[in-house]
Amino acid sequence: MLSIVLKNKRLINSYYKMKLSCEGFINALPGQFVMIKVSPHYDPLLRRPMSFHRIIPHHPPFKKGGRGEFEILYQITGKGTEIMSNLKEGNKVDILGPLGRGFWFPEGIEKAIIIAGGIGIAPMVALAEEIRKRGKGQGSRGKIIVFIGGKTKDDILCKGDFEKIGANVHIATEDGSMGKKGVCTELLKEWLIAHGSLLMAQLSIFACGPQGMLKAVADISINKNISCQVSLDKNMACGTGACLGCVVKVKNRDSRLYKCVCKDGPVFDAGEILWEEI
Amino acid sequence: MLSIVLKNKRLINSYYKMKLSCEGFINALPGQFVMIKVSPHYDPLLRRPMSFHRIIPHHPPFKKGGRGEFEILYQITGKGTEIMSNLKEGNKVDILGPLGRGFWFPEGIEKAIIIAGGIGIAPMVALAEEIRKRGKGQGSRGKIIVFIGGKTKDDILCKGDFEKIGANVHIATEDGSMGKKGVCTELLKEWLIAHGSLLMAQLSIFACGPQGMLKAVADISINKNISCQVSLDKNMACGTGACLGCVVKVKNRDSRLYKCVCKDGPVFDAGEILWEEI
Amino acid sequence: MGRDIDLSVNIAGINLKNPVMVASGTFGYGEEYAPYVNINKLGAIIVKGLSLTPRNGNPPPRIVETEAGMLNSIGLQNIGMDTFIKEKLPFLKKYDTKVIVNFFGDSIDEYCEIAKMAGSAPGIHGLEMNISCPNKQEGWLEFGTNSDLTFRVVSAVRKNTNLPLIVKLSPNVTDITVIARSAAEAGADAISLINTLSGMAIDIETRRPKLANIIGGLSGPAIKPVALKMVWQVARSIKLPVIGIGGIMTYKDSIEFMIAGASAVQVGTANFIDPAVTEKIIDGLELYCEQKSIKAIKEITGSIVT
Amino acid sequence: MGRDIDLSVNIAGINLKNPVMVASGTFGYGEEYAPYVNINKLGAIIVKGLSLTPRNGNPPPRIVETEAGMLNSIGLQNIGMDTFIKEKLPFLKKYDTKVIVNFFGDSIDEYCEIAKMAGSAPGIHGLEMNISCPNKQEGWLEFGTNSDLTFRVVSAVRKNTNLPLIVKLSPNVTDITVIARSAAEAGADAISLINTLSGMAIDIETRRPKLANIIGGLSGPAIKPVALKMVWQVARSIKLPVIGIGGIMTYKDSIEFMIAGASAVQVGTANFIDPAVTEKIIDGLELYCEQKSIKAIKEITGSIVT
Ligand SMILES: Cc1cc2nc3c(=O)[nH]c(=O)nc-3n(C[C@H](O)[C@H](O)[C@H](O)COP(=O)(O)OP(=O)(O)OC[C@H]3O[C@@H](n4cnc5c(N)ncnc54)[C@H](O)[C@@H]3O)c2cc1C
Ligand SMILES: Cc1cc2nc3c(=O)[nH]c(=O)nc-3n(C[C@H](O)[C@H](O)[C@H](O)COP(=O)(O)OP(=O)(O)OC[C@H]3O[C@@H](n4cnc5c(N)ncnc54)[C@H](O)[C@@H]3O)c2cc1C
Ligand SMILES: Cc1cc2nc3c(=O)[nH]c(=O)nc-3n(C[C@H](O)[C@H](O)[C@H](O)COP(=O)(O)O)c2cc1C
Ligand SMILES: Cc1cc2nc3c(=O)[nH]c(=O)nc-3n(C[C@H](O)[C@H](O)[C@H](O)COP(=O)(O)O)c2cc1C
Ligand code: FES
Ligand code: FES
Repeated sequence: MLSIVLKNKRLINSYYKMKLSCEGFINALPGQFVMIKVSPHYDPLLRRPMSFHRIIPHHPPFKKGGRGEFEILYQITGKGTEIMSNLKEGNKVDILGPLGRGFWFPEGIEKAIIIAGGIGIAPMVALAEEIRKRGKGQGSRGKIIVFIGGKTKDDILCKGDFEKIGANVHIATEDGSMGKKGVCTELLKEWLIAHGSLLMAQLSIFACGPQGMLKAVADISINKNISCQVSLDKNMACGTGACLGCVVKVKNRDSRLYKCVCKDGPVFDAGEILWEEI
Repeated sequence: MLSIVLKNKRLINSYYKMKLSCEGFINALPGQFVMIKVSPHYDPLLRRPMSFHRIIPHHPPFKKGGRGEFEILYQITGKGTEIMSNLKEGNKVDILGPLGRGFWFPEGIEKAIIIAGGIGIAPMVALAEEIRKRGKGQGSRGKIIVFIGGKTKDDILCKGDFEKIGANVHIATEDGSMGKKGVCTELLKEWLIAHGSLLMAQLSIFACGPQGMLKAVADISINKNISCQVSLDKNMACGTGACLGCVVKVKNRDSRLYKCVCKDGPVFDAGEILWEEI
Repeated sequence: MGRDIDLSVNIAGINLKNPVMVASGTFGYGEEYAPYVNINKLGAIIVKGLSLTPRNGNPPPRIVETEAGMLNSIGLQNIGMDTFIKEKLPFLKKYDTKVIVNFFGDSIDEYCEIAKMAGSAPGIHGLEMNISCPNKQEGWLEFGTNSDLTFRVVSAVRKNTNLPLIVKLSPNVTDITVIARSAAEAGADAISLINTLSGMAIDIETRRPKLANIIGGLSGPAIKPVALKMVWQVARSIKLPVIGIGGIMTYKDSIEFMIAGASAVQVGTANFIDPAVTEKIIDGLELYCEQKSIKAIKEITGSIVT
Repeated sequence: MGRDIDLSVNIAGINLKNPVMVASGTFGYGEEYAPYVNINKLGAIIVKGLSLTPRNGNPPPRIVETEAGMLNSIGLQNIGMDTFIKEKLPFLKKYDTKVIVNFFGDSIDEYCEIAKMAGSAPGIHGLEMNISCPNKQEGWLEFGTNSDLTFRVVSAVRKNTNLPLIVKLSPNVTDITVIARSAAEAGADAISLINTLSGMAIDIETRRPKLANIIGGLSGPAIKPVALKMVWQVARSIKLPVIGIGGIMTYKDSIEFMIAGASAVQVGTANFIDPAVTEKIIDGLELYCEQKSIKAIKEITGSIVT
C-alpha cells in the first residue's frame, strides 16, 4: 500500500518520528506493526518491520475513501533506517500492514504496567492510549504505571506522552543521567515489593525491549504470577507467516515447537516462550 | 571525490541539468567525463558515466583550496539516472574524474562542425565554449556550425546555448516538429554540398550521439576526407582502463584489436574505428 | 487489455492459465497471502515443501538479508503430508488455480510414500520433487548433486505416481545439465530450477554465523544471472519443459527466463517484498505480448537469438 | 591510529604488509589506478591474468550490471607475459608492494611455460594460477571443474617453478573442497577463491544475450554469501592458507572472510566503484583490531565460533 510521509523529524541522536498517511482507514491494534519498503531498489531488499507508535484511526476524510494516519518511532541502526531518516514530507513509501497479533486486554485488571527499554518504547504509546480509551477493568483506567529504561537520558523517549495521559512514569538509566541509575527491571521489582499488598491478578504487565530485559520481566511475572505480555523482535522476511523465518521456540503445548513472531506474535504471553533457548 | 549538488532541474520531459561543485579545481577538457556513484548502496552497483556539459574551472575560492564547478546534462533512461533526478541542492554525490581523452583541436581549422543527436548534445556545449575560447586556427573562432537532431522538438536541447556564442545552428527532427523533418546527418550532407567550395582540410567535425548516427557521420567524413572526431558510448564498469569492459574494435594499426572507450576514448578519430563491427 | 492474448501454458500435462507460479517455501500454504493477492489469478501455487511427517526445521536465526538477496535456513519446517491434506488442501481447493505439492524425503522410500499419498488426494494437480536434500541412508550426500542418486530417486517416485512430476534441481553442481538429463531419463515430466545457492554470513562482533544452521540458501535478485544461465543450459540440453526460478522480481525478469528457454516461471523471494507481485507480473506479460504483437506467450519460450 | 597492531600476514612464503590485495582483472597492471590509490599501502597486486602470447579477448558488449553485481566476459584479454615483463613490471617494481602474476593457459604446457618465464623475471613475488579456463587439448573441459585435471596442471606447474604458487578456484563446482584438496596435494602453497560464478543476462527487446559471449562471470556483493561459504568449507578441509575473494566491499566483509578461515583477502569489483577502497579496508582492519584489542590480524583467521 502506498503511504505518504506527512512528517519525519529527528527527536534526539539517532531517534526519529515519522507520521504517515494512507488511503483507507488503518484498523490497527497496539503491538501490531507494518513492514516498510524503504526504497524501490534491491539493496536493501527486504521490508523493515516497524510498530505502530500512535494510531490515528479516523481522520476526517479529505479524499474519497478517507485516510488513516499513524506514527512510527524509530532508531537508525543500519541502512534501512538510515534511508528512512532521509525521507521528506510528501515522499511515498510502500507499507504492508497492519500485521501480527497486538496486545490484548485481560478482564478485571486494575493496574496496567508498561515496561520498555530503548526503542522498545515505540509501541507503548499506542498501547497506553488504547488502555486509557478502554477504561477500567479492561486495562485499568487511571492506573497506568510506566517503567522506561535506557543507556543514558537521551535514550529515554516519550516520557511526556505518557505523563500527558496521566500515567505514572518511572525512569532508569544505566549511567544515572536521568531517573534512577540502573535498569528498569530493577525499578519494576522494587515497585512490586513496595506494592506487595496489591492483588497480583489485578495487574497486567506489557513489555517491549531488548531480549535480556524481556527475559528478566518474564521471570518476574512468572515468579509473581502476574499476567505478562512481551513483544518480541526477530529478523523478518515476509511478515505474514509465509516464510517461517522469524520463529521463536515455545513451550511445547500444542506440539508445535516454533511459532512465528510475525503472525503468532509479535506479542506473546510471557509464559509461552521457551526463554532458555531464545 | 565528494561533490555537492548546487542545482538539479528538469529541462523538459526526461532531460535534466545538474550543477555540481567539488573541492579543488576541475581541470577537464570537453569530451572527458566523470563517473558518478548515484547512491551509497549496491543496487545500482556501478558508477554512471556522464560527460562534462559545461566546465567552470576557476570559480573564486570561497573555502581554502578553492573549488571547481561543472554541469552535466542527462536523460533518465534507467534506475541510475532516475536516482540522479531526485537529488536535491546540497546533496553529496561521489564522483570520479575527469576521465578519458577528450576532444582535440587540429591546427589550421577554419570551421568547426558540431553534430549531435539526442542526449549526445551533452558534451557539445563545453566543446563549443572551448573552441570559442581557443580562437582561430585551433577550432576556428567565429565559425562554429552546429547540427542537432532529435525525435521531436522536445529532444532538441541547448539551441540557445550555441546561439549565445554565435554558432550557426541547424536542426532536424524526425517528426518535423522543429527544424527540418529528417535526420541531422542529412542536414550535414546538404550543408557540405552547399559549401562544396570550402577546403575540406579546413573543416573539422565533432560528433556525439547514437551509434547509427556516428557511423553515418564517419562515412561522410571519411568520404570527403574531413577530420572527424566521434565520442563513443559503451557500458562501463571502472572508467579507468582497468577492467577492459568498454572496448571497441579498432582498425588494426598497432596490433591491438580493441581499445578502451573509457581511457583511449571516449573521443576517437572516426577513421580509427572498425565501424563494420561496432 | 488484450483479451485475445493467450497466456496459457501446459507443463507436464498441467494446464496453467498463465506461466506464473509461486515458488515453494515463499507462499506458505496459500492462506498466508490470501488477503494480499488474488489467488485465482495465479498459474499455480507450489506449496511449502512437505515431508511424510511434520518437521520442526532448524533453530533460529533462520534468515539474513544479504546484498540484493537473502539467506534462509528454514530447514524444511512443515506440517507433514497428512495435516496438509486434511487442513490446508480444502482451503486451496476453493481457488481456481493449480496446486502443486513440493515434497522431499530423507530416503527414497519416503519420497515414494509421499508421492503415493498425493496421488490419492483429489485437488493436487502435480508434484514437484525437491532433490536438494541429503540422503540419510547413503552418507548424507544430497540427492540432487549426484546424477546416479537423482536417477534412482526420480525413477522410484515415477513408479509410484501418475501425477505430473516436476523435478526441482539444485544449482550447487558442476554441470546441471547432467543432473537434468538423469531426471529426464528417470521419467520426470518437467524440470524446475534453480533452488537456492549455498551461502553464509558471519557476525563480526560475535564471530558467529548469522544463521544458527551456519549455512543457508541464497535467493533473490542476486542469484538471477546464475539461474538464468542454468535455465538456458538445461533448456538446450533436454526436451522436457523447464520452469525458471531465481530472483524473479518483475515481468521483465520472467520474460528473460522464458526467452532463455523456460515454459513457465516461479516467483519466490519477491512475494516477501510485494505479496501482489505475481499479479503485476501476469499483467506485465500480457502487456509485453501486446506491445510485441505476440499472440501466445508460449511463443517466446526459447526464442533467444544467439 | 594503533601503530602496534600487526597487520602483516605470510601467504605461501610471501610476506605481505597487510592481508589486502587487489584481485586479478580488476586492477589492470597497476598503472590504471596509480593516480587514485596509494599502491605502496597494498598488501599485494594481482595483475590481470596473463597468457603466453597476447590475447584479444571476447567481442563487446563485455559487461552488464546486475543486481548488486556485474557480469563480465572480458575473455582474458591480456598483453602476454613477454610484454608484461618488459613494459609493465618495471613500473610495478617501483612500488613497495608484492607483485603476484595471475596466469592461465589453454594447455598444461602453456601453464608451465609461463611459470618458467615468471621465475626468471625479478620483481615477481608469486604466482596465482587461474584454473577456470578450458583445456583445449582435452575436450575444452575447464581445468578447475575436474579434480584430476586440477591435480595434473598444478603438479606440472609446481615442477616448473620455485615461486610461491597460489591456485585460484572456480566456484562452479559441486564440491569445492575436492578441487582444493587436489590442488594442495599437487603442491600448491595457497588456495584463493572464488573466481566468478557463471551467469547470464538477456535483453528482452532484442532477445539477445546482453553479453556477446552469451555467458559471463558474476562478481560483486551479490556473490559474497556464496564465496564466504566456500572459503569456510575449504579452510576447514585443507591445511594451506586460503585467500578469500568475492564481493568484498568493506573492511567488515574482509573480516567476515578472515573469521571464516581466510588468511588474506582480495578485493575485485569494489575497485571499480571506489578506487581507494583498499586503503579504506586496510584502515578499517586496523581500527577493528584496535577496538577488539587484537594485536595481530592473523589471530582472527579461522576464529569462527560455531
Ligand atoms: C515486530 C517488530 C517491530 C519493530 N518495531 C520497531 C520500531 O517501532 N522502531 C524501531 O526503531 N525498530 C523497530 N523494530 C526493529 C527494526 O525493524 C530494525 O531496527 C530495522 O529493521 C533495522 O533495519 P536497518 O536496515 O536499519 O538495519 P540493518 O542492520 O542494516 O538490517 C539488516 C537486516 O536485519 C534486520 N534487522 C536488523 N535489526 C533488526 C531488529 N532489531 N529487528 C528485526 N529485524 C532487524 C533488518 O530488517 C534487515 O533485514 C521492530 C522489529 C520488529 C520485528
Ligand atoms: C563516456 C560517456 C559519457 C556519457 N555522458 C552522458 C551524458 O552526459 N548524459 C547522459 O544522459 N548520458 C550520458 N551517458 C550515458 C549514461 O551513462 C547512461 O545513460 C547511464 O549510465 C544510464 O544509467 P541508468 O542507470 O539510468 O540506466 P540503466 O539502463 O538502468 O543502466 C544499467 C547499466 O547499463 C549502463 N548503461 C546503460 N545505458 C548506458 C549508456 N548509454 N552508456 C553507458 N552505459 C550505459 C549503466 O551504466 C549501468 O551499468 C554517457 C555514457 C558514456 C559512456
Ligand atoms: C524462505 C524460503 C523457503 C524455501 N523453502 C523451499 C522449500 O520448502 N522447498 C523448495 O523446493 N524450495 C524452497 N525454497 C526455494 C525457492 O522455492 C526458490 O527455488 C528459491 O528461493 C529461488 O527463487 P527466488 O530467488 O525467486 O526466491 C525456499 C526459499 C526461501 C527463500
Ligand atoms: C572485469 C573482471 C575481470 C577479471 N579478470 C580475471 C582474470 O583475468 N583472472 C582471474 O583469475 N580472475 C579474474 N576476475 C575475477 C576476480 O579476480 C575475482 O575473483 C572475482 O571478480 C570475484 O571477486 P569480486 O566479487 O570482489 O569482484 C575478473 C573479474 C572481473 C570483474
Ligand atoms: S517473517 Fe516470514 S514467517 Fe515471520
Ligand atoms: S570501463 Fe573499465 S576499461 Fe573502460
